[in-house]
Amino acid sequence: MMDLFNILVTESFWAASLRIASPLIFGVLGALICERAGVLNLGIEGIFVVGAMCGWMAVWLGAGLWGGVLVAALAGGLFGLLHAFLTVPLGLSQHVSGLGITLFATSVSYFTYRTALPNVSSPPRIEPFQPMDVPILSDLPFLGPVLFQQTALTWLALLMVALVWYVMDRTALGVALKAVGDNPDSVDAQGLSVYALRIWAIVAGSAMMALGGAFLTMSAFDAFFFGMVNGRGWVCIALVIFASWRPGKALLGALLFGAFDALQVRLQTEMGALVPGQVFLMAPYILSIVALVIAARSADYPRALLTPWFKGQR
Amino acid sequence: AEKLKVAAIYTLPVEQQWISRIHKALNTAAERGDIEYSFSESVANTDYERVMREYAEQGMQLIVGEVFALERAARKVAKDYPETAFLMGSSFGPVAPNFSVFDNWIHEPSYLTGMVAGAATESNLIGMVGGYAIPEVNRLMHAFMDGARAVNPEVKFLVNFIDSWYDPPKAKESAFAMMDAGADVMYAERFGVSDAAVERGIKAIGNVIDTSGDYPGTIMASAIWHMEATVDKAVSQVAAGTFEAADYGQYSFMAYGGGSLVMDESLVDAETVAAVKAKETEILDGLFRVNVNDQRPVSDN
Amino acid sequence: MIRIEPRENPSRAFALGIPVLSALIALALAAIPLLAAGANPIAAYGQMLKGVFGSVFAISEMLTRATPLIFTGLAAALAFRAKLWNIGAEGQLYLGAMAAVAVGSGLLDISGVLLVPLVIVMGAAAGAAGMVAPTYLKVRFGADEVVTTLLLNFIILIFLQMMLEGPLQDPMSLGWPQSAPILDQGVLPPLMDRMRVHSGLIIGLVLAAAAQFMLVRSVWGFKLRAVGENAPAARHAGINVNRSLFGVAAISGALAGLAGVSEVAGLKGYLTTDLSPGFGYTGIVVAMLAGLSPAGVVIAALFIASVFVGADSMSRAMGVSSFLADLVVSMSLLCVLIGGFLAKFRIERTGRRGAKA
Amino acid sequence: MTDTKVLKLNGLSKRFGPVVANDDVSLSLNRGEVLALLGENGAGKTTLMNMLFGHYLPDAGSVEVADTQGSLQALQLGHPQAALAAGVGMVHQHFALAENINALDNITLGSEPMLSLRRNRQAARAKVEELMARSGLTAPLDVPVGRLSVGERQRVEILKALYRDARILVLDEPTAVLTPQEADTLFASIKAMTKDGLSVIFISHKLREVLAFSDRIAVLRHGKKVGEMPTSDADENMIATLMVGAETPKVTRQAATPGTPLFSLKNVSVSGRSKRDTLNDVSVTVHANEILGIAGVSGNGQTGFANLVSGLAVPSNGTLHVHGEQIAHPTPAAMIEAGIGRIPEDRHHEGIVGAMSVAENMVIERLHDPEVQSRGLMRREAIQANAERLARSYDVRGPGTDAPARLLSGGNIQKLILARVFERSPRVILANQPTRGLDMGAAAEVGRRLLEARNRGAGVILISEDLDEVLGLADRIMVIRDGALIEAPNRNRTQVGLMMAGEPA
Ligand SMILES: Nc1ncnc2c1ncn2[C@@H]1O[C@H](COP(=O)(O)OP(=O)(O)OP(=O)(O)O)[C@@H](O)[C@H]1O
Ligand SMILES: Nc1ncnc2c1ncn2[C@@H]1O[C@H](COP(=O)(O)OP(=O)(O)OP(=O)(O)O)[C@@H](O)[C@H]1O
Ligand SMILES: [Mg+2]
Ligand SMILES: [Mg+2]
Repeated sequence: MMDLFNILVTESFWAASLRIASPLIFGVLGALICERAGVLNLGIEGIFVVGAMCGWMAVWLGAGLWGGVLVAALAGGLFGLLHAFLTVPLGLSQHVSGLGITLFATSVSYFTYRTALPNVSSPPRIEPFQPMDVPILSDLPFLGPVLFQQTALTWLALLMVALVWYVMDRTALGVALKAVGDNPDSVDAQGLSVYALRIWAIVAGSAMMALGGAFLTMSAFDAFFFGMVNGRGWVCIALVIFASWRPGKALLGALLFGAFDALQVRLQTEMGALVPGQVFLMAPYILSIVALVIAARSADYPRALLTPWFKGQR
Repeated sequence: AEKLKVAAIYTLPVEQQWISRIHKALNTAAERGDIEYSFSESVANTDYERVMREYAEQGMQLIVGEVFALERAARKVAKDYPETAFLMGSSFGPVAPNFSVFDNWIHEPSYLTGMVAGAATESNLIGMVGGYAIPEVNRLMHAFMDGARAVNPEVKFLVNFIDSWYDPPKAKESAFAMMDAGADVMYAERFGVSDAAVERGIKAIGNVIDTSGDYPGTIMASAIWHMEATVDKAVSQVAAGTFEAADYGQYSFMAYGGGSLVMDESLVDAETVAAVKAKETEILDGLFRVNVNDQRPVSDN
Repeated sequence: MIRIEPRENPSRAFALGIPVLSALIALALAAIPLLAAGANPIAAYGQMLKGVFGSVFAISEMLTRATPLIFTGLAAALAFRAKLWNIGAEGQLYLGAMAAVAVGSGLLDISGVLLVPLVIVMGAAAGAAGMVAPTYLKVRFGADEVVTTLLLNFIILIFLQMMLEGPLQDPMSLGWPQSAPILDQGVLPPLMDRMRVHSGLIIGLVLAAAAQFMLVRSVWGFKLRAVGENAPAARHAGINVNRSLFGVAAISGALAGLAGVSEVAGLKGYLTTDLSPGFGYTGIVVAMLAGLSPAGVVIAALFIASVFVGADSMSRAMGVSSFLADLVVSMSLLCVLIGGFLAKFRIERTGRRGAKA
Repeated sequence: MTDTKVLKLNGLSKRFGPVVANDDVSLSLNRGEVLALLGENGAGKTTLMNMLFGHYLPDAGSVEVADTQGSLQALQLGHPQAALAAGVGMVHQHFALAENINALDNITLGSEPMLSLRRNRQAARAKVEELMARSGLTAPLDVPVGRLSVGERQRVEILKALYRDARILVLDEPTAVLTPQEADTLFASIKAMTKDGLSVIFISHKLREVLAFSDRIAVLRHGKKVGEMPTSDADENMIATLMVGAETPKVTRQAATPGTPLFSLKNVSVSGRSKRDTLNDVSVTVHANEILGIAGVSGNGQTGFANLVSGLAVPSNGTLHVHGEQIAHPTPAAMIEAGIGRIPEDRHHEGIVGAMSVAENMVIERLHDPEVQSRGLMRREAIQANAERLARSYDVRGPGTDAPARLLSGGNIQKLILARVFERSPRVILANQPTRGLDMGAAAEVGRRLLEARNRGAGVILISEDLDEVLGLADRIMVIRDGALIEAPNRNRTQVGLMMAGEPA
């Protein structure tokens, strides 16, 4: 118990939590945007891969770090557009389309990577985002190391939380997005296009998801590996429900998951001899389910989630 | 002479450290003009048997791969294609007439890198991040730990497995956690660990591949696996028509050039360098045998 | 502006022709990655056909690949019919496999007549438990089953690793995380000499037929459909919605568990952590392609298996990256989805302003 | 009244597959006029208005709308945006409100620039408040719409249209869910606004309000316009005849003597999640040969009461007896078993499984009946025969008994449910808003069936917001308010209406 306490008060633990949470923040915000508009995007896992691969490849080809971020977002948006096309005007099953996009995006990324680099035995590396050492702030006790030694992409993630919150809560666009996910007819009757709103929401959300992937290859690491997304996208799908589709809670959920994960590593190292290591690996997932069970009753779903809408039909 | 047709079947992408060594040896042979090389990577175990049969049907003369998860099935296939030579990473023995086995027996250089690490640690705490706790990994970790304890009886270890072959960000986080707990030398079994070491400015020990070029000033020593000895031996035997079922494991030993130690002598103190070299000679001369222990290693506390 | 109108009387040939056509279009699209990798597409298609139908071996391999997909496809199809979104077939598959090796690999040394059914029943029961638990969380707490079943996949996989390093580990495995093999008398017998296709396929086909019959003809199927299509109305009409949900959850989980049994007792013999290359997830795709019809699941599973086995074999013959196989499968899936849509609806272009007279 | 035209529909036609919903319909509207659009269920009223508003694209025809100067301009079809810009506002038959955002946001939705980062909420609020003051239609602006009552939602819908400066307001069955008083207030407000030049088309099945509030009447039948006249020239009979092409028989209730108690509640409370499904200490007895009418403003506990009788809600205290036997654990199955037939309020969501066939929906409440199943298998021939028979005797019309039930029109769905319920000769019948949204013919049919059941000895509980319906059918009237049931002292329309609104009788 003393150990646990010691871990929880260290700065490096919280810095690690935020670092681990960063890609999840992008992912859960992306999922949030799509689902607020009424469309489940199970393509997220594949879109993470695309973001990781394209962002990294762009930097490797000389596009520069921010160029890579942009390329990742565009690539994610492109796959989002495909999902949007299948699920919005065509109204196909969102589950299947999403899983199809995941398979498609993953295999396109892998195939492209291998075709471009047929004979590497160790993946080429790029110069990734470095922790930003903000002169005075970084030296603040506690907060300094936790917040001010993160990379620019972590800051972008936090900025995105604020931005998504602002758009959802304070702008006409946000209101329309929420409305289209609750009752598309309400939007249609006010002369707005249900299709356009949903399509753009999915594109934007997918671009956001791709940034989560890009974080992995451009900030958390400096090269692309097969399989490195490792289920992070799926975790976001769980977190968005935990977050009741609210950006602030999404941040909280991602941080909690990050903290569980950071804790898990530390506990496994310390107590690995007493308990099988897997117990700790499971912990973040089990705790997510527990959190969901606690939060479930209060979660109010976007009512139109999973339901396609066609103009002029009832 | 006619080029030998060789196929390899990997269950993971060729970037995976272990596989990359086989891939490299085969590519070298292909470049030399000895063989015509094709491969399938990321083959699911479910599909592995089919791929073996397909290659055998295509008339491949030598098939290389790893059959740890399908030892029996693979031997069945070999029996069905007696004309084809099989050289497979395996925990079990060879089967006559055509099924040979190998494994990455680089516990010897691992022991030596352990000596380097044991001498280098000031906190007497060494961190080790692994993928899965499989014998191939456990064995090297134990050899490393034995080496470190041999030079530093005080040393303790933190051990962590991330249950993934490919999650460098996760491996990196594990490494950070160990450094937070006081580890000042890292055993880098996975990609990601050395990166964490670089960021915190501490030293690391490499495994299987030589990454010192990627992390100059960080990697003190690495235990390197060379598949060339194994592959070349098998290729020449198939070409000569003398291929037999045999355990090629020994070709990964240092004595055959299958395992070696690389050391960045600028990072290691002279006394240790000397001790390590002496031990290396002992091993090469057959005077010292490194213990083999396949159990899952755990942290000391 | 476009409008989407249901087709009034799609002809049978049309309804069958469109999916076939879309599969062909998907294959045509596969030329893009082939050309990018510098391979000749025409030769590739030949190799692909050969890889699936070129020999008895090829066909038997395709059937082997299709077998688990029939089980997981049925698992998804039945649950989805009740609008119970079971995304956890992957985890349930492993639960079934774990139970199968737990009882089948030496715990009980009994004759095959008893052992085979026991392995099957235990595997099914374990899979069922894996779906009943999240269903309970849904019914009792309102916890969304998409999320819980998805997360359970991770948990079960980690649990599996733990079991294979612990109680289920084969003492003879030299430390490898794998189970002891199923006893010889517990193995599902192969269907053909020297081929891998095994009697799990027969079980799958029988269950598909049974599921189809039950869904269409039985009171159970009636209730299931009613609950899925409109749960409030079903409840109002006196149908015990929760009981129906638990029932279908158990059956769905059991089917996924049987996929694990079939793989481990029919094919591999023992259990490792990579028994399934995502059969659980592919099962969802199979089920949806089949329009959630059990009979259709069989066809869709054969289709997906053919495309994969064909493309995989082709990638080897053409010397292009083996990731091509998944790429071709995913493209076929997307094209067939769109094709299925076009078979049911037509898209009309309408004038941007005003109406046509 | 001026005679300047503000709207002309010219020869609009629309087909849905084989159904001709509108066939060459022309219509015009004058400034400041209230036009009532009448017709049976499915006559094409909503479709016509949806074409005007741009939801549907006509197959043929055109629309002209007067601009602010008063000259008629062709309207771009198929674009609600264009209709809104031209000053056409529409209040839909089914609410088109997003429940997760508040009324103010619902009202301003689509009127602000989408990509702007700032919103002028003060100005919007001021304008809405001014509109509320002027029209007398008020609603809370800051709570999510999901928490508003139906009446409030209806007013939000109208405010939405007015906010867009609608000069032409289309109201599709705006009073279907309102109490008579609410309806009267609504029409009074609308009438007042026509003085300022607002022109109105409204659709209704309630002839009383049509005759009271409209200036002119247009009647559709099978998609064609079959008549048009000033309201002053019309009377109920004549309109009804125009609508159905024949005279509809009137339903008349003859007095009957109540028999033995069939259903009783003693001090029953139900704790629900909202006011709608909460009951406080309710005691009531329904006898054989009796129709008990429960009047009340929607949201006062009707849902709780209906859930209780349907077996969906469990009483937190009190006892429930059916035919003298106590039912300790009410479930829908137990209630069906006890002989209670239920006609649910929401026929689409609780009454039928739309994706299943008409025949299947007809047996869904008796799956254990050996006539329907044997040894766990459905008896298809018997089910089919049953469906044919019921469809004939209850006049369920539609694409056939094999077709999915969702394809039936609302009226026919209701007939399907009636068939299913009455077929079992239930001892007690719960009819919750049984004629909501039905045309006169269909509504009369429901009334006739309920009376018939009562005459054969059943006890009927009729829950309705339509006071006229309650007055016309019920032998005894109670009013539900705040989850409590109060006996009405007499059958005076005004007095019962006041009781519903919460004023002392
Ligand atoms: N979206 C649609 N798809 C198919 N058919 C439709 C659609 N909308 C309307 N219809 C058809 O058009 C006919 C007219 O329907 P409409 O809703 O206009 O009737 P209505 O006069 O408004 O009836 P009610 O009084 O019940 O509201 C219906 O009988 C129906 O067959
Ligand atoms: N999604 C649909 N697809 C095809 N036809 C439909 C669809 N929805 C409705 N219809 C057709 O519309 C007709 C009328 O539908 P609608 O629901 O408007 O009936 P209604 O008489 O207006 O009932 P309500 O009282 O609910 O308004 C039905 O005959 C039905 O065939
Ligand atoms: Mg209608
Ligand atoms: Mg209507």
